[in-house]
Amino acid sequence: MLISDLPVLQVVIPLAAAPVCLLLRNPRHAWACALIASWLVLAIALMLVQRVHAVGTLSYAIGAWVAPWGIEYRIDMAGALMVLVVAIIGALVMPFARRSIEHEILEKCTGLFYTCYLLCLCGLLGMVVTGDAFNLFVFLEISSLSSYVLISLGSRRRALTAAYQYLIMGTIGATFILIGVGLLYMMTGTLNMVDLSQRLPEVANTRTIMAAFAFVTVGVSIKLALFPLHQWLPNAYTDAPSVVSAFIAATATKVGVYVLLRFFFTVFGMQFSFDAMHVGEILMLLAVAGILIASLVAVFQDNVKRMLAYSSVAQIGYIILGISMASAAGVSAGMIHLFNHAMIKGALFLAIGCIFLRLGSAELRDMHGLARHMPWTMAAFVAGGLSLIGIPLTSGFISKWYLASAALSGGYWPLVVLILASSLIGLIYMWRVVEVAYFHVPGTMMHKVREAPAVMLIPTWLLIGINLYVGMDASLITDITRQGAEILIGEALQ
Amino acid sequence: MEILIDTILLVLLMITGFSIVRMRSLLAATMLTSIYSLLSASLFVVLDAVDVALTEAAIGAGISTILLLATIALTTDREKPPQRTPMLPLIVVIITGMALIYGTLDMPHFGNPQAPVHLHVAPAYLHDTPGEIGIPNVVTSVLASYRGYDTLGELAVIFTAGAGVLTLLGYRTRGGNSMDPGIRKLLILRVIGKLFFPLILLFALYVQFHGDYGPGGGFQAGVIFATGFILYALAFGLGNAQRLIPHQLLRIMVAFGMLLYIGVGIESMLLGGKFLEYNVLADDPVSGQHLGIILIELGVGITVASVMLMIYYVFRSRQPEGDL
Amino acid sequence: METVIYILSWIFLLGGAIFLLVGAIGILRFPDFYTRLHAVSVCDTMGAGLVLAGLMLQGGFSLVTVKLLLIFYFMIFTGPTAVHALAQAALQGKLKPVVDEHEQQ
Amino acid sequence: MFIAISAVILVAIAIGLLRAFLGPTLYDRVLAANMSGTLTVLMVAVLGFMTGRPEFLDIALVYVLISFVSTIAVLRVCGTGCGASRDPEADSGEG
Repeated sequence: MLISDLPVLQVVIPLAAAPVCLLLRNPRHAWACALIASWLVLAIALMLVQRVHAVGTLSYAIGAWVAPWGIEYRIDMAGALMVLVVAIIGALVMPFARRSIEHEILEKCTGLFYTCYLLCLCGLLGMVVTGDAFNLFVFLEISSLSSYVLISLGSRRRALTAAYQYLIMGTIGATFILIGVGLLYMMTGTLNMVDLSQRLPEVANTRTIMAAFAFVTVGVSIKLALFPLHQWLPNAYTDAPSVVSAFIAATATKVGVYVLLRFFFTVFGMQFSFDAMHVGEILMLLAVAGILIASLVAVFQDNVKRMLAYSSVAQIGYIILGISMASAAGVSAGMIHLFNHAMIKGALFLAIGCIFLRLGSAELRDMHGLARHMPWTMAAFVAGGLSLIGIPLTSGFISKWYLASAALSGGYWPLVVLILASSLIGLIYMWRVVEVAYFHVPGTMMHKVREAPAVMLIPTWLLIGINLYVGMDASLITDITRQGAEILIGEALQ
Repeated sequence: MEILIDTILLVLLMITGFSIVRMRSLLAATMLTSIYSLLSASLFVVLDAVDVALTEAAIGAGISTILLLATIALTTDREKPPQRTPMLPLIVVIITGMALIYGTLDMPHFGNPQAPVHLHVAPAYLHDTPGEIGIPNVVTSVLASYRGYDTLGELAVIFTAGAGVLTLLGYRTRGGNSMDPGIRKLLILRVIGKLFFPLILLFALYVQFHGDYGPGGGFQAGVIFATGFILYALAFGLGNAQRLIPHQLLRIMVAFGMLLYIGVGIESMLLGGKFLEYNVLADDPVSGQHLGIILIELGVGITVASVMLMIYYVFRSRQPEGDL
Repeated sequence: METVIYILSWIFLLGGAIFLLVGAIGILRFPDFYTRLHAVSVCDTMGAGLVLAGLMLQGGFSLVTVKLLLIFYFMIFTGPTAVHALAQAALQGKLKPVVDEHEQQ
Repeated sequence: MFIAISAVILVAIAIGLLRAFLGPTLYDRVLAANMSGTLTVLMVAVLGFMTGRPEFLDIALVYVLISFVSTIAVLRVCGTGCGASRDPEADSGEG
């Protein structure tokens, strides 16, 4: 049962753990159940990466019905990397969650919180590993619905509004994706992605397929918060419980990017997406605008979570920038940044979670002199911040380096200037936090503040550790992303 | 001639849609939504999509109307007039509509047998179902077996919705008033309710287990089950309905249905097959398929029914007065 | 015999259709809610009954006829109950019937 | 012939819809919805005969049961409580 069934177990374990969590009356038990499930998921993800590395793309026919008649799970190197990202964040967030959730959420909701968390995890993993366009939509729905609930559990009432906003935008996005998939089915008679890619070229010139492409692109772009469609993101990240901010910021948008990659390269093919539909130019324009504008907006935020949220919009811009170059180097750079940014943002939001536990606020004005009372947390925050800016020896530097070199080799030298400039802006907004926390005199309320508990610091530092490790030895991750990008582009060239 | 009926129905649908948008009274809009689903269900009937029509009838006209009403009862039935003219949404809607129309321009004509949909996967389903699955209703064989994993996903969506509503609204236990005075007056309703309650449940069982042969299956049956219990709650009061099916039991059943479905998948893996490969469940593949489909449909039915009823309980338990 | 049944079924169906139409016109033209209730009753009883009876004759002795009978059976219970509950709710909701002015005096 | 019957039913549904749009009270709309439900049941039954697929009657059966429950739900959930006794003009919907 074991080795060959890994792809499906990956998704089924959290899916099965969710109803079990619902049955457990004691919140501690529910937490334990979620913890075990997410660690199992991480173990499976590691095995999957190893297996994909060894034998190449894995395919799993669910119900033993061969694709395109049945649903296929398909994991190549890019998919394995995404699974790893989601699994790492999921596994590290859970030990962190118990204290943080006890602090931020009503006790009667705690058990249900873990149910929704597991469903969200399951949905995100399902979106990554599936090789079927409609199945992707189904898991998108699971992950979206559960993330609306997770966000709305934030301690302030505003969380409800934020979740509602996200719900409206997310539903529009999901509907667009569904319409797109429906149109694709209409013209090809199949839902399997590989099968679609083989049957699409025949009908690629029809207006129906163009409409389908537009719907899918816009729908996924809402999900991944591409620049003008990002309005839901800042509120959602700010008002959600800390754990949820960390989990969703690090995974949901990244999975969105991955889905976009899948559609552009695997389903529609590079030729159609970039040459016929000129999506590369549009994406590049939006990415540049997003990087600049969102970074600038981030500078003026007084709530650290909101600041990080705007920075996320900018960072998504970087990832999209890499993809929009439509070259192996560009896509690979985009994926490196995807991995790195997931780790960085996860770490930063977890650090903010520690601060929120002790301060009950994420406002800049409450953080005066915080570094003296929470040295480890602030150190983690600074390390994450340095990585976000892209200082050498951090993972952020690696991704910007690859991005810049991809831009240079593609002949887009102004983009290099843009990357440098926006890094400087990043420095400004990170510095605002550092200044307040390290160089300001602590307020009177500060005396009571203690360092965050070890269960919360260790996951944070583990993520920081991954960042620093990648910063020093990036060969593993660049290896994986290069393979992933080559498979994507290779599939597109066929 | 069927084209004519299609067209008339579509026009009626469009008019209904527009007037729903125009309505300021949310109750009136809800009534029109119910009519809208009735019309679209008739359209599905004309188009020969019987399973879809049954689902639309059970869900659109039944449970979603009831849940909308329960929401209105908790909030308000007047839509607030918008502060400013909603230009941006209007533009988005217009662009979307234009894109949709643009997309239809190159579509194969309605009913064209050469359309790609009819040439690739679908013929194989039609051809292989008798031999591989052995049930007459191909829709069920696709939903429950060929693409059974999607159905599991959809069930998980419903499960998520239930868990979400429970998380957000929470369940309030009510004082033990057996029957409020409002109900005592409705003698006729109670008599009819008593008469119909078992009939609806019986019919739900029929839909549940007849899904292999005709339109129906777990989703529709689950919704009809829930509707039956809601009728009971309407006629005899929420307190009595909760005595019949306590909230705790519902919670267990919600989880049980999901676990049953996943369990069938795991079991087939343990027996050496793939996830949800029903062939290995019995000695010969076809009866294995039969067994698998019946079990997973049961799981679907249980979870859907209990999620719907749970959502209804949660909504109604927040009602301030005793008038339930 | 077959022809008789056939013709009879069409008479029923047509009769039902006429009653449905009459009921529909009634719900549009009658002046207030309470009078419109009557129009709906025409649809629910005679209209539906005749159409279903016509269909039953078409179906002959089969499961179809049983189902039609079931539908008819449900309708004659649900229709009046719904209308009754509606009327009662309207009365409780203080909806005044439109009354002729002569009688008011 | 079935066509003629279903055409008549469609016309009746259209008239019912008109009443549902016009209101003026909630009860009128519920009444119209209820009547449309009945008519749809008949329509589905007739269509089943027209296309020679009598299993359509299952759907008609679902309709009868479901639309009854939802009519009752309107009256029990919202009937006397919210907005029912409102001024006819205010409830006309064309706001």
